Amino acid sequence: MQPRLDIARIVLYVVLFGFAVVFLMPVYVMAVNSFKPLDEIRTGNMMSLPIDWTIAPWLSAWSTAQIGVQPTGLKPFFINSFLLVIPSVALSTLIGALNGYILTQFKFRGANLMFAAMLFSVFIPFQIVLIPMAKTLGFLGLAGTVKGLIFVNTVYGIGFTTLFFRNYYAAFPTELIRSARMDGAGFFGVMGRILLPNSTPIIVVTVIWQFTNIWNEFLFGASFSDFSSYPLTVALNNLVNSSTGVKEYNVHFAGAFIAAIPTLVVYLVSGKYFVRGLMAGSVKG
Amino acid sequence: MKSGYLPKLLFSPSVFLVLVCVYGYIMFTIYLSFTTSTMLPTTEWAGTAAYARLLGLENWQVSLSNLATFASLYILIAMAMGLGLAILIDQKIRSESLFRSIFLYPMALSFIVTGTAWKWLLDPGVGLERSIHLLGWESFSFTWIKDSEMAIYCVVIAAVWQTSGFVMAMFLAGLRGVDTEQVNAAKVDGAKTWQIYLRIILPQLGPVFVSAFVILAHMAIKSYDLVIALTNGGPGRSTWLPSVFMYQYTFTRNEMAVGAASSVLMLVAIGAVVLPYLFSEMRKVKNG
Amino acid sequence: QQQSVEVLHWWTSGGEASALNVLKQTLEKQGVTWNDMPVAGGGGEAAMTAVRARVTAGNPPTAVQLLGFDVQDWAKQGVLADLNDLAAKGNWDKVVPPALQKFSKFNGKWIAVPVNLHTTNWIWANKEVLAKAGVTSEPKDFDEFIASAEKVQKAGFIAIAHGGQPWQDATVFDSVVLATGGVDYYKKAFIDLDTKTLGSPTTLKVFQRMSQIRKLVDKDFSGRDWNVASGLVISGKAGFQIMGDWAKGEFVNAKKVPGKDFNCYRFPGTQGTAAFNTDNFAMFKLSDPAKTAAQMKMAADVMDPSFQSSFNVIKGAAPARSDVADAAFDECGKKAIKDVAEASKNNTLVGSIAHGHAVPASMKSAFYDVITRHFNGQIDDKKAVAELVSAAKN
Amino acid sequence: MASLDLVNVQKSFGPIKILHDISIGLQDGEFLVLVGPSGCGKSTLMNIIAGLEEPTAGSLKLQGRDITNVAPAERNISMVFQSYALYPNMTVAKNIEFPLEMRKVEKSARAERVKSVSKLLQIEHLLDRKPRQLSGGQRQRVAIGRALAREPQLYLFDEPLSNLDAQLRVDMRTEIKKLHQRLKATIVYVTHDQIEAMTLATRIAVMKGGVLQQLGTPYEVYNQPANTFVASFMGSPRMNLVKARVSGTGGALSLDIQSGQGARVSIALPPSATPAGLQAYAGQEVIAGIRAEAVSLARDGMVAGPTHCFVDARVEVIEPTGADTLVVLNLGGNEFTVRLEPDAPLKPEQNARFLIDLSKLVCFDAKTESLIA
Amino acid sequence: MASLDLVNVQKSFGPIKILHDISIGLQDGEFLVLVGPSGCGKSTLMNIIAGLEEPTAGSLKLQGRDITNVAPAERNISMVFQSYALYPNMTVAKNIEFPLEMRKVEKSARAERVKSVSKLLQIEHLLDRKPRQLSGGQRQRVAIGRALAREPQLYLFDEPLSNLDAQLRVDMRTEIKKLHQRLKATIVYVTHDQIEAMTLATRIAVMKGGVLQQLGTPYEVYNQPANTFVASFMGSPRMNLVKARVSGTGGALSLDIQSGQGARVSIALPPSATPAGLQAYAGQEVIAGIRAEAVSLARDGMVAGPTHCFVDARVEVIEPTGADTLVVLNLGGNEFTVRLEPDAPLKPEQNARFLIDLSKLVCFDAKTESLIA
Ligand SMILES: Nc1ncnc2c1ncn2[C@@H]1O[C@H](COP(=O)(O)OP(=O)(O)OP(=O)(O)O)[C@@H](O)[C@H]1O
Ligand SMILES: Nc1ncnc2c1ncn2[C@@H]1O[C@H](COP(=O)(O)OP(=O)(O)OP(=O)(O)O)[C@@H](O)[C@H]1O
Ligand SMILES: [Mg+2]
Ligand SMILES: [Mg+2]
Repeated sequence: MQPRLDIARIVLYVVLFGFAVVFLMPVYVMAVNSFKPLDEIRTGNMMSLPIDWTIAPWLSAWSTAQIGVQPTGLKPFFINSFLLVIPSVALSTLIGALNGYILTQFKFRGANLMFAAMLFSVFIPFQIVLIPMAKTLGFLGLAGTVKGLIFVNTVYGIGFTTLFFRNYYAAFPTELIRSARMDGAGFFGVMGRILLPNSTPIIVVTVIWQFTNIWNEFLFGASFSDFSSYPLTVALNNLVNSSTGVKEYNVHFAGAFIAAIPTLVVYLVSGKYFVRGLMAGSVKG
Repeated sequence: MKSGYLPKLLFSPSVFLVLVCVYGYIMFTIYLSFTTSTMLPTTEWAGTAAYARLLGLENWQVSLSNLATFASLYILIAMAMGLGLAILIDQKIRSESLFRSIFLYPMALSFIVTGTAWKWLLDPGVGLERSIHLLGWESFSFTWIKDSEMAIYCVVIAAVWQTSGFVMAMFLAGLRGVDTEQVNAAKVDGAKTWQIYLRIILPQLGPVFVSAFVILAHMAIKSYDLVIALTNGGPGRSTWLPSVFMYQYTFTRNEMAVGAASSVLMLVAIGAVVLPYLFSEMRKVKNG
Repeated sequence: QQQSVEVLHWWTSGGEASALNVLKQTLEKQGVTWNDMPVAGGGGEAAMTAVRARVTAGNPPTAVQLLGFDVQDWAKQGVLADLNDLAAKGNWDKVVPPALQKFSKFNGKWIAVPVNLHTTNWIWANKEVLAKAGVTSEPKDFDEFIASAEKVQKAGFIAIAHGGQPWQDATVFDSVVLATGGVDYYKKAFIDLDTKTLGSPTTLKVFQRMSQIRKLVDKDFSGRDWNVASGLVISGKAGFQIMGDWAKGEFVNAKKVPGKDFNCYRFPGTQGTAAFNTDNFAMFKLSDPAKTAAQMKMAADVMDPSFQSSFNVIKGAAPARSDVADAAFDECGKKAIKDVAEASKNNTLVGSIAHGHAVPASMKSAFYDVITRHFNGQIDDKKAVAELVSAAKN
Repeated sequence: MASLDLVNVQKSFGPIKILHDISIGLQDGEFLVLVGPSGCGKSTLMNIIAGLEEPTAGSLKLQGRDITNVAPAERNISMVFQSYALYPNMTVAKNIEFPLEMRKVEKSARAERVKSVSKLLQIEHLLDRKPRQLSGGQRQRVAIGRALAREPQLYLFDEPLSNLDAQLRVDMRTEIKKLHQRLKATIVYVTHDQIEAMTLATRIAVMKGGVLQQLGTPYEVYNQPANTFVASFMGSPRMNLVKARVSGTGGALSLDIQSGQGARVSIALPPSATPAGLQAYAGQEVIAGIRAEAVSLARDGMVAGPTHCFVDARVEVIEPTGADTLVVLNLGGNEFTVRLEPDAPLKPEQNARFLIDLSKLVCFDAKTESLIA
Repeated sequence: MASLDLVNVQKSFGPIKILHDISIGLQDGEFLVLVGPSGCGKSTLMNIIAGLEEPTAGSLKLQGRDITNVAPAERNISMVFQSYALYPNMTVAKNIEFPLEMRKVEKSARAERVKSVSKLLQIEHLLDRKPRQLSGGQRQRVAIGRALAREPQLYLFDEPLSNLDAQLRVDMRTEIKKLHQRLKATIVYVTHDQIEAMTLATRIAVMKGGVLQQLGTPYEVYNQPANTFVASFMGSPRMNLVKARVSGTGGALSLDIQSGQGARVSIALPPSATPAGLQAYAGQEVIAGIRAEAVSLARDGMVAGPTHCFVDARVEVIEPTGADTLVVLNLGGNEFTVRLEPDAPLKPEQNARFLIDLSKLVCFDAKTESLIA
């Protein structure tokens, strides 16, 4: 039903619009300043539009800004981040879905306790695992490799992904699963054909969460990788956080945008999978 | 359903990893907190010295009381905002995806950089206050970030800005999982839109509330980048949080034992606050 | 086997990196590959975390940029290499100022190589602003400085551009301590941590002076980055900034010429003394002999005078060796080299409190706590003294 | 209670037209039963009346007020959903109470009402359960209870008794009938149960493929079906429809039933049982319809009355249903189902003589398939 | 196909006992219809057979193999769920194909099967839709289609036709019957429809409150109900049960029907229609049961046969259902429903004479309510 436009809806739009403006404010600041020459930032108003538009900061952030000794820009680090993020997100999401399925559909002793343990694990501060994890990675021979980073990010993602899926599946209509089991679907049949295809919203949420977190993860990236496998955040951090040198804010902002592009794309693309009325009509009662 | 060995088998790697990489390491940290470790872990036993030192540190007390303020406000506001936005977005609005993306995008940006933008925005000399002055409202004053009493609220604002979009996404996913037929029934039963949400939809979102709470609580406890980028703990020490404390003492001040002790105390505190709540919620999920 | 070094550092801004690139090229000419491992963030906080992870994993980098006491701390862990053979060959004990050696040697062994020598007791002044405010001459002592600053303030400018971050507060503190108590007091109180000296009226005076400076700072100082503060001076909004010699980069970058657009001078009352900080490349113990060989080449190259010169011209600091010609340096650089040489000779070259060259990191941070809280008006002068004393006792 | 008018209501889902120009006018207090094959659009029509779907065209009036654009909550309608649509988070009691609470009925009055409704529906012992813990029939009763809790202007019931056992179904049917009489409620009711339709309705609307076929009293629909669809849809077993040729003229027509291969059967129509319109069809083909119960087994020595006639037919299949026996005959090559007493002395493959009550005969145009009256 | 044995199956949900000691043995190729009031445990029993719920006690055997602990997927059983349980993410075609795919049936064979099943169920035009785009009856047919796609050892149908219209229902019933005959499939079927139960079953199991009341052929259950519950549950309208006192001795017993206030009615029982066990009840009270169709309107000049008797009664309510007319009589103060021809010449409040077929009479112990045979 296409709702008509009445007072209530006008208010609705005004409120949404207001929030949107507030939400966009910081990014507005970043955007306008990323198009200003450095002098203009130094002397001008940070909220005003550039007088002298330039895309030089963007070009610089992309390909010539100083990340290490070489002026490489952020470009080379994209690949690393993708190599890291895609497997980590896929793995942790899959494990989360699996755990959620097991925890909701199979009752065995200690299951709830284990779930609580996983849940609680999301609260541990990462700095406390840093040293022992470094030892572990060294022991496994994964220190300084992308594989090692994938391992770490997956392990510490399990808590969240399990939480998301378990809570989603807790409300899943049992009849569907029963029916599938009758139809001969085994453990993986039920999961792959019934649960996962009906989990789109929670998969979207989980992927957004994991993607963002791992993409933006810095501590592990800086500690457990070497230059050839540096993820993008470490590069961005190097670009932005140089200690005693000149701060090129315009380049920093442009770099931040560039670094955020994949995440933003994920949001935009995944957004449309929030479909309404997923279950309508599948079961009675 | 009865479980064969397959589910257990598939579940066990996760259990193993969590037990080792979380609880094993927590044990290690507990052990560290009783040693004289400074720069790297040592095995020299020091009893409760680290705890004694920790409890005497004013920085720690400041951090704790800041956390109490920050976490409670942040969780409450972000939850309310997330839910509110999700409900607004759920009204079959035009350009839903645009609004959704606008509310969600702050998650995409790392605080390493957005911190600078926020710092400028909140800075009275260059940001919001000045812009509003330029617009003619001279008496407008917004100097929280420079005020050691109020700076913590700036951290709350920035944190809410960053995560409420994600909370919105979680609620939206939940809202859209509810069977439309039930909503139809409620409409016929005479429920107004807000009543449908309050009585039919939200009660079915119990698990989403748990997820959102865990997410927010975890963010509150782990917020580090945010504070560092926004205020770097200042003015003075007025926006220190335990995460800053732990990091500082463990890695910058080379007092690893104290850092470990603070982690242990934090974990105990989190356990005391979160676990009973989680268990009660989980029971609800199971029975309700 | 290809020789290679892996260098962990946080010099990722344009100037710093191109300075370091000199070293890279030098090494590559000798057939040594350079594996970069930059980790920026704060004063190397993230980098320190990364080093810990690397060392724990049993995979330390060849060389790590370290500051002040961190070198000593790492040396205590027994993970650093012995450079004494090289040092003997290069005569390092002679050419490196003793104050610096204290940080590059442990138990009589060279374990790290100093790259530069920054000093912190500088004032940067916008000539035009000062002229407008009627300040014509360089202030000779603290009170004169305050008077000049007040003039600037009266003229409608920000007197002192400052960024309210703990390390910046402490940087100002360095200068004020030197100006107020002199080198002996500085050493006794802040290096030897003599509690009697720390609790003396001189310290109270230091804090009173800090309060005076606090009044000359604009109200929005808190949280501001140091280079934004520099920007205020550069753009003519403020008269002075108290900051280490790396600030010069900002001025030069904004096409300002030393002596013409801006002035650099020692903090009034500290001429002849200098609070320094120095970056070292600490050399870690490696198991692979090929790597060790490359490591030695790198250490030798760092200590090479021509490298020291070309690096520090770009970096804006003085060379860590006292025998490097100042021909390539600009006016401020020349002054720095001269001042450092003089101070070193007079034994008035002291480690900076603010930059961890006076006391180890944990104590430094405790000092920060007091200085910052005082500067933000959370404790008064007297309380600050008392807290400083109690911090030193722990 | 209220009158309800549907005016040219249409509904399409995308390109598919589900409802074509439905116009129905209901008086205050009428009980309309909607019947039609599965998927013909009954639930869609109910949804439109409830305001849950917007009609693609047309309008609705409740008690004279145009409600086409009124929100469901403001229509004052109760509805039982085919899919129940119980609130999973609420107990049975809460489910029933919910519509009252929404209308701000006082607490004690609500409790009262829940009690009486649940007693009526025999679900008192389930009040504290969640829907998930109920059997199919129990869920359905809760859904009914939720609708009955209020006293709205209009009740909509979408197959409310489909999952109940026969006894309960009769009980519930009676309760709904009583409710209707007591409250003088206007009710729209979808069912697939013929008996429900016949006993409850003041009028029946027969639909097919989104088109209204007939709107009339149960008697009209059963005895004067507007077309062959209605004729065969209403009644079980379905009405026997056979092609026949009208012969004779003037007062005395007769029907010759076409024989595929079987013997040709001719039935003389008594003038009193001949529809006036049939005269025009003399010499043409029509479709003759005779209900299974209009045929009985002729006993020895019986004499045909003025509106009866005898036919001989061969027994093909015998199906005892307990209360009667359904017998499929071969009548002039056509299958012909008749309903006889349970102990009718017949065997498959035997020939027998049957008595047809011609007053129950209806004829349809062979092309348009509409009733010849 | 396979035999199925339930041995002392019990089920409790928490403290509530839902099934009490159910034992049923089915031969290969039997068609068992489960009937019973809503909530009596039929679906629960089906779930246990399917392996979706674990019995609290007891065991199950399929073709002699103990399957109590076998996973549903390995039982080789197909099931139609009362609540449909269609997969919302799959189209109709995919829903039907799913069980085949799970059993690794070849692609072309699957397509074949989907085609034939959907043709059978008249849902060919819906194959590309998602469940949410279907009407109630269409969903139900898809659910049936999914079960029919395979040819398992056992089919379970839980009220599969409840949302279909009468015609379709008859069609589907016939299809299921054919299927049963063709495949010699063993089937367990839950229904509330008496006709379905009577026409489909080889045996009927009547349950009440989780207890099995009778297991027998449709004829037995209808004509020799094990107790008053079965008697009144099966058949619509329900069997008339009246308290009566047995009088007389030896070969000639008679029943005196208690009169509340009405006239006392005495019915002499012919020896051929007297259950042997009734002798023992002489002088005691029993419950007499007579079906509505065992009574007919006496015509003038009729003479009672050897197993018939006449009674006089007052007409209270007349309810025409189209095919017949149900008439409620006052017989000796008891309500008594009889089924007459549609045009029975009766009016409410009149007195009339009726003929009872005593060969259909059954008697129950007044206390235990079980059949006296
Ligand atoms: N999870 C449960 N917890 C408690 N009671 C339950 C649960 N599931 C079912 N019941 C109860 O068990 C009884 C039997 O349920 P079942 O679904 O087997 O009935 P049924 O015979 O199929 O009824 P219907 O004909 O109405 O579908 C019902 O009274 C029901 O309320
Ligand atoms: N969302 C939809 N999109 C497309 N077609 C739909 C949709 N909803 C319903 N239909 C179709 O509209 C037709 C009418 O559906 P409706 O539910 O009104 O049937 P019904 O008469 O209630 O049938 P039943 O007796 O089986 O419940 C059906 O053919 C159905 O497939
Ligand atoms: Mg329908
Ligand atoms: Mg059931």
